Amino acid sequence: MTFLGLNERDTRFLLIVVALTMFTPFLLQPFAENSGLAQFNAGYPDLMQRFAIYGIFAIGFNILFGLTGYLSFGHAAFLGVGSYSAVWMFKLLSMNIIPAIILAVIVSGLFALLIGFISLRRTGIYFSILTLAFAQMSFNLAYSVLTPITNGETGLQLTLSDPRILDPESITNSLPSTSLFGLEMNDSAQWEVFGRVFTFSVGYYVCAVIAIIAFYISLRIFRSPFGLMLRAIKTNKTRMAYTGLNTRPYALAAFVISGMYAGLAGGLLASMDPLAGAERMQWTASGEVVLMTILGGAGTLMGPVLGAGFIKYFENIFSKINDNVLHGWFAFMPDGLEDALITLIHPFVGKGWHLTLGMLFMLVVIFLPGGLVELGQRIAGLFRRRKAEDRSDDGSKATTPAE
Amino acid sequence: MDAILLQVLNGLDKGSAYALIALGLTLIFGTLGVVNFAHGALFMIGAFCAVTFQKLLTLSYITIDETRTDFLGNPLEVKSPYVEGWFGPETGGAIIDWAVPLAILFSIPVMVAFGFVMERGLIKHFYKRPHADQILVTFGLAIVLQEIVKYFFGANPIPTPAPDAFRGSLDFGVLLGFDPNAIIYPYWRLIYFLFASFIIGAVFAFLQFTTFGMVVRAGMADRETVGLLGINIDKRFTLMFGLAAAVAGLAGVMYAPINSPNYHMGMDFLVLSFVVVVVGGMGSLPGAVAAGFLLGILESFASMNEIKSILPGIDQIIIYLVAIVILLTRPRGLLGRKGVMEE
Amino acid sequence: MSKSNFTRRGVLKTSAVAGAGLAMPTFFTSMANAYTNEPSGDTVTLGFNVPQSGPYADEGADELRAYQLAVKHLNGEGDGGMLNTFSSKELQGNGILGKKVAFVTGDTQTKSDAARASAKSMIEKDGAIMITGGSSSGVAIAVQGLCQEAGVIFMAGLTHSNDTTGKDKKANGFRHFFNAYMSGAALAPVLEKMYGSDRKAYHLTADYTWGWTQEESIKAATEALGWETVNAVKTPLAATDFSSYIAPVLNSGADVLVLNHYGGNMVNSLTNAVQFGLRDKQVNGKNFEIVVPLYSRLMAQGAGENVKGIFGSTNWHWSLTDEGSKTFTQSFGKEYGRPPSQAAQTCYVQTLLYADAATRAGTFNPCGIAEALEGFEFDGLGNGPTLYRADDHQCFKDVLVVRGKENPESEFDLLEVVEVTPAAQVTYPPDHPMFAGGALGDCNPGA
Amino acid sequence: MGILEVKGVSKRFGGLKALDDVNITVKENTVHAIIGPNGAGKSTFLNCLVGKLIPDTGSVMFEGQSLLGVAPHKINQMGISRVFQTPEIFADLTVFENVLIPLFAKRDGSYRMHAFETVENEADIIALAEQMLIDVNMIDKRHAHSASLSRGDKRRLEMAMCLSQSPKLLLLDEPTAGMARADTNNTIDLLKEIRDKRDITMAIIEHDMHVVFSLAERITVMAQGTPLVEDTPDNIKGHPKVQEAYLGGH
Repeated sequence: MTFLGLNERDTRFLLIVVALTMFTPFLLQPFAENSGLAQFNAGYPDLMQRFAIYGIFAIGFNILFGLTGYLSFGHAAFLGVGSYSAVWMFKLLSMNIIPAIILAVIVSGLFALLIGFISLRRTGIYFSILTLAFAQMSFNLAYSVLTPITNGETGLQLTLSDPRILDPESITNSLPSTSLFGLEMNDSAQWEVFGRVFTFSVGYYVCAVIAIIAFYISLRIFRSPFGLMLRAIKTNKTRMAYTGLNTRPYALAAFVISGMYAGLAGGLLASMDPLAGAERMQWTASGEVVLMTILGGAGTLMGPVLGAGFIKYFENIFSKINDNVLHGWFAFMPDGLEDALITLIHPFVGKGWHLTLGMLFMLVVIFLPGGLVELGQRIAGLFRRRKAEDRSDDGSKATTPAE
Repeated sequence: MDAILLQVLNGLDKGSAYALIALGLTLIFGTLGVVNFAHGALFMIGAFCAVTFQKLLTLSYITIDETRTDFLGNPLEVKSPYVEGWFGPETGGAIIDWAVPLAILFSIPVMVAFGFVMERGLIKHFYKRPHADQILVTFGLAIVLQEIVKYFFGANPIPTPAPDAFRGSLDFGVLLGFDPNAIIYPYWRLIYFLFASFIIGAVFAFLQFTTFGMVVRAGMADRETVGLLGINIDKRFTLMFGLAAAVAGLAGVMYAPINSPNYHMGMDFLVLSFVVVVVGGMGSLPGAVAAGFLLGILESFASMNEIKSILPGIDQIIIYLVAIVILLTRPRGLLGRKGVMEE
Repeated sequence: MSKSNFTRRGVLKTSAVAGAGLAMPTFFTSMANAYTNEPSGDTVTLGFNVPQSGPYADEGADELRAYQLAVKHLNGEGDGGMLNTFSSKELQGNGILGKKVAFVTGDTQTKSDAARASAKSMIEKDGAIMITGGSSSGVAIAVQGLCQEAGVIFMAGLTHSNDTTGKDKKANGFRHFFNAYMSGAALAPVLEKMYGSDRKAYHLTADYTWGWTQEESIKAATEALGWETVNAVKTPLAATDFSSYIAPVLNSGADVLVLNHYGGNMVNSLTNAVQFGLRDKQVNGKNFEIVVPLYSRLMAQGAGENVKGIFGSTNWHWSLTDEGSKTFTQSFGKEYGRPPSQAAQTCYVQTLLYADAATRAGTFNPCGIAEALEGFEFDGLGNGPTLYRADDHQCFKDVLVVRGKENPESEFDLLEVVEVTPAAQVTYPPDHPMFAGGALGDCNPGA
Repeated sequence: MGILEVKGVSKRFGGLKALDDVNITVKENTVHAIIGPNGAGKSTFLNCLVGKLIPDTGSVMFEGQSLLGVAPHKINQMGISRVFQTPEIFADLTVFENVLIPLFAKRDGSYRMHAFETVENEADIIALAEQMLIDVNMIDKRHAHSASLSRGDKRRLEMAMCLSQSPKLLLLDEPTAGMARADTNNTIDLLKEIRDKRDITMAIIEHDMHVVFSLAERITVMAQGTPLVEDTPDNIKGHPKVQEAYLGGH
């Protein structure tokens, strides 16, 4: 079975990814609404969209970092530029997300071409610092002197007085919402069954489809001769040069592609929620995508997506667990025990979510050198071994990497 | 002229903070080859050594003053430090006043021990891991340290003033024949500059003139060969890490009176210190120091009104702009060694 | 087409109309609510969105304390706090409209992106019907915009920029906190009295929108007194060391330094300025003075000794002696062992005002609540008689001019109130040029 | 007229004369070895050939084109492949991928970057890569992770990578350095096979006499940065100057 130029294994892999993405509204909503664990449900539109969008961002970053080994510390700049372009399209042209996303990808691609062309004159840490410097300059300027373009601290927002020349009927006394040919991004439907409420959001499915396409392209790049060349750059630049190849155009191509992925993610962020804030370009945001990729497993296909989901989950779910929620959970316990337990857990949740995240970073890197993907592999390996024990005739050794 | 001189002075001071932080970082990053994202946190912990020491000195017992009331209308609880009780208000007060300089003595063993534990417990296992893993683990550590400090000290800055004797500023301008108030400079910042120069000099001398320094420098160049000579290089690298932590910590202690310490001050300096180290050139101690002062002075110049009016926002980006220009004209920064972190 | 912008969980509605654009199978339920997150059970959920990480985390923590206290009082627990002094007597301590008040919390991280994500999760996941909180204007404006789009009410926390109820005002957003213009209007007369009308001012301004509006406001107010503005210099947000901005001040001919900084920026710039010995100097034959137009107790705590004798303005202070303030300070102090900050007071009051408006309107529909709040006059919440102006959703009330206390009695006793500037003196017409350029638009109930 | 002509090349480092008026001509389809004791200037010479160092004076011409200061990938495109002292392979990739890369790189000879278009003759390239591995006797290790290979296998792989591009000139920098005797002999056999089967010119920089005498057709002996003699292996063996250079030099 082959499909879209993929071999059998990759086809299966892609289909699994498609299935996971499509069923995300179910998978992320495992707990019943009235149970205490509902706090851990993540199946609401905004977070699902963020999973998909930051997944795209991380997939794109991985094309550069995972394949060529060039560690960019300024990728958030492209995300920010993409967001700003998209919001400007909403303000000036139309609330349709297609032109906004296209412009976001083009502008961030050009921006990446410029920065990549200069930064790729250096390798290693020198490259990283060059990209960091460009991104920080973008952030600092966007926050201050470029305020007429970026609206600085507040972030670029829609206003009632925007022209929106393609949809004049939208000029009313309330703000229009982003849409795809009339299908509004913040539309959603709910299905209540077994005490669980599943939300199917238009915005999420738009993000999901784009994420799958982005994933497919990344899969093709990984498997292509071009991808092979990129991996060759990572492992040995000297040999690469003595193979007759100039490494820079390859690295630059990878840089621009991953910059466009970032721009796509930025454009999508703005499409789901039409606001572009300068903080999206700060070094902490660039660092976040680096962490996502390493945490999930750099150079693997699925890792960065897992890493992105992991970090966004903690940011959005753990930060909301306050003492009140804790009391709700442990109310059944005797008072003394309840209070002791809450005192113990308190520093790690709510305002302490950073602490938990930091500790998990350390634990993952210490015990799972290959990132979260390695955890998946180990679990899969465990299952396979069991299966192999059950069926002694199954002699095939599982060596499929869980990319 | 006086305005330029003034900014040179400012730059030297800013630069000495940058240089001191970068010096510690380059010992770990440029020479041990560990991308240490927790270095800013070491600086922050140094500053909180001063805070902790100040808190220890001002540990107080409570007396009730019936004549006054607190915000709830209850009798006011008056706190008086034990130190003042033991040594009398005058001596005790002076000891508390000198908390920050005294905290230096307190911080050195704390920071060295901290460095040892960090290296033995964590970093040691990451020498041979990819840089990406080092980034993740040290970043995680930085967050954890920062959150621990936040848990105990809160997010608000905590004032740690310099001793009274060093408050106010020196009128340099008068010494040089300018108008009064043309070039003034706070005493504590002068002390910071002198202190930083002393520490930098001491670290250089230590690495240059002691056998320990020689072995470490040799080990940086070729770890295996030194290991073959039967020298226990691991132990020395641990010491080196302790040294780097102490340098970062001292930079933090002395910085506390300049700006009140808060839990995220490390992150504020982290990016900057990486830029300084890389602009200085990987693996070069003099490079890091030179870059620290250079960037400090240029940053000060960029904040002059005369320059800002021509190039608005230049002070926002000057450091990064200079970094880009230097890295493009000099492939390995100011004084970088070939082959360090270029892969 | 029935639309459900920002849906919520736990809603059991069977009278579903499938969206035509989506062509959904009939077992999907779509919202047939009158407005976003219409409460269906016996509780109503409020969303408290405050900074829990980053530099304003302590301020956020204090806001959260106030919210929790407000919820307690609304639900009839505790001593009832300012419910007893509030001029409107609608609230009975039985929740809001008979529904028990529940709440969710989130972390804004003082980033507009994160704040919006957090608010969205409260609206989409937890079914919050009102969002409140925040500690910076950027966040307030961003979240206010979101609430407008989502169709819920936003009760701003600490936000001081003119823009929040100026060019970025929204029909669903309400601000109790004062603003930069009011700071200027309140401070100027006091500054004139203390320092005379012949002064030369030098501004250092945080280089982002809040800083700019404050600089503009203070400049206008002081220049009207006859002060001259020698220079106004923008400082980068990320700056930690302000020495290179402060060093040239003395030689510029200025005799007053105005620090348009907040939070960590203010703590550092003030500390640096005092370090440089500016306050011991004489310029133009006068003592050199420093002014910090926007004060908060937490900042004063961070700057330590350096705030002594420095003038500024604040929204509220626990040492006020009116009934409302006294009751609130007592109630808060007994609960948490510390006096409330100005941010805490604003957040507490905003929650009460929301609850009261809902009660008076008899509905949770944001448009009903907005109508009830618009033009609402009240008293007994700590700032004297107050008006929620309909034109821009800004509260008009007395503004405090404060000074860093010379001999504090406790770690909380850092500011002393010098003057209570009456509301009339800080009121401006809705079309004042500093607030021009925006429109409230229509109230959005979301459905 | 040789394929590679080095004329009057000198190079100084500070006060040290590394190369002094070097003239060497490598003829087409010969195996030409350059030998000499440590410090004779062999490495400097090689670096001048591949554009890494620019000599102070003199010229280096390959098929009539100057190589001075030309970037490595351009030199490779002209038809010069290089085997390194420590095998430079793509250690993170499999053996088969290692051989694919140079083939993909060269393709029709244009060395263009291909990011998105499919490679037209992909099947041919794969077949060629397999043939290459058969030639160096490594086809059974095609799926192995190349970092895990023995030193000798790494050398074979590197050789296969170089040969797959059918270079006109193969530069070998101490190809047997650091190898066990058995690996050395294997490598010599492989090189002999290449010499006999292919139309290829080889220039070997080598320290090990055993390797040189079993392979080379011409030998240049270098000492103190300058060529002493150039002759056939048989004549070199008994040459007094060579004896002096090797024995007296140490």
